[in-house]
Amino acid sequence: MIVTALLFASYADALGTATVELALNSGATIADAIGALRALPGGSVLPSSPLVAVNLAYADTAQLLQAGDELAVIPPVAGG
Amino acid sequence: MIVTALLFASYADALGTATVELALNSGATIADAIGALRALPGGSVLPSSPLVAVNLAYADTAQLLQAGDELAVIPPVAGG
Amino acid sequence: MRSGITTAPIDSAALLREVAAPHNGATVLFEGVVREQNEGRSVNGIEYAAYRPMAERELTRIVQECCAQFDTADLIAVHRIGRLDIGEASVVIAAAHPHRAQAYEASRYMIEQIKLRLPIWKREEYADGTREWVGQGRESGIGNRESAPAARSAYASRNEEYDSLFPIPDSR
Amino acid sequence: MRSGITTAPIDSAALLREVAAPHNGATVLFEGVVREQNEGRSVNGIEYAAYRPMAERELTRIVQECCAQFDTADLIAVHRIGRLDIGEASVVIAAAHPHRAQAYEASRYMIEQIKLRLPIWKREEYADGTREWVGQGRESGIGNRESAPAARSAYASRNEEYDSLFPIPDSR
Repeated sequence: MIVTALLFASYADALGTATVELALNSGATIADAIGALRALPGGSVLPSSPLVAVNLAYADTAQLLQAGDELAVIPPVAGG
Repeated sequence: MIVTALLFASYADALGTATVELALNSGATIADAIGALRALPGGSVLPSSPLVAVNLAYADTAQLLQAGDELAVIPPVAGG
Repeated sequence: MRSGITTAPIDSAALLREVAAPHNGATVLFEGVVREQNEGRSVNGIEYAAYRPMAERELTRIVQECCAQFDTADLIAVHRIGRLDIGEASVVIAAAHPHRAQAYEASRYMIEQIKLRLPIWKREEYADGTREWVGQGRESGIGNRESAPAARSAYASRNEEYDSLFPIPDSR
Repeated sequence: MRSGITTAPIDSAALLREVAAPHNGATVLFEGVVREQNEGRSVNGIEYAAYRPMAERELTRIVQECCAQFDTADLIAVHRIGRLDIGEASVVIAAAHPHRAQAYEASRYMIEQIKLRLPIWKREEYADGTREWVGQGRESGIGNRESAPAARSAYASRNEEYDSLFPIPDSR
């Protein structure tokens, strides 16, 4: 299945892109997707258990992903 | 000696004036001045120990008055 | 750092601009506004009266204390007096600081001290045409007899302490 | 009740007018402003970036929570993104309430939740020409590895609770 991963701020800078289309096995979790992202060039800056959101809501890395999900990997926020 | 007493809000309404020139004996305290004000027509609305200021600063009723002092009798404040 | 008692409407946006400075990261503006009811009674407007020279002196003192306590001089407090309609601001306070916690605390300090210490009174005008001084029994002085001495002691000791910190020229 | 993410300058005076209502006795306005230095370094400006659809959703949620918690609908929170100069407001929050304590608390609630939850990042531009994402190690992820799981758990449990209170249509 295909899941779209979004990267922001220093994470996007490190991987050189803000969007990655990940091809994952059915039954993959968020943690599996993070593992795939960390294996990419520059991906080692990602924490092994980063703050993540799926389809605009904060989520736990144990959560199962569905085809078409939008997975956001969220650096420490600094709004305000 | 002459002391000028200032009245405000409900106190001024009750005594029908905002200013009273009080003739007091030398050595009179604020409490003596309050007693004189309470003896005036309408003066019974004044508490026996009201909040007072002398020459723009809050004061204790035991304080001695000087000729020319400005004594303000201050109803419960309601600013803001 | 500025304070004042005024009869004119207060321009909140101008106060915001006035406390702005490149070293500040947070501004908190407070507006106290005349509202349409108080303690269940429908209000048409409020008349604010002041012992003006003392109110000016106390308000100056409050802003000076706030400056010393929260380490910022970017503070303004203005209290309006006279007849105000519903929706008009009776008091506007602006506080700016490098950090937000102190901006909020400075703002709150000033309004609480204003409510406690400023010799200002308000007469509410009700929908039925009557008017009444707020917080003052019209005929007896019973409420005052009990609360004034305690308030007076608090004021007196506060004055002593603050007079030494912020001497203000005596009016005599 | 309104919230938004915008690239345009925020008009604080307009927000003050927008939350005004005859039942309100107090308005608190908060402005977060870009300041000239941070942690001892001289700053020329800040670029704010957002995961915009999620930031909009979270900000809507924050204002809804605030409405329920402090019993007022007269609330606005606007966060600006893009490149901001020193002195420009990145976030402006207006909260009005019949009483001042709740107006202050509602204002404070919104800014603290914004700082904690909004997926927004800032890149400071320094006087020496360098730029850096704030709060994010440039090369390692060490700080994140430790703090993110705890933050994530907090967010996850908060989401569950709030989703039941304030259901937001799913984007799927």
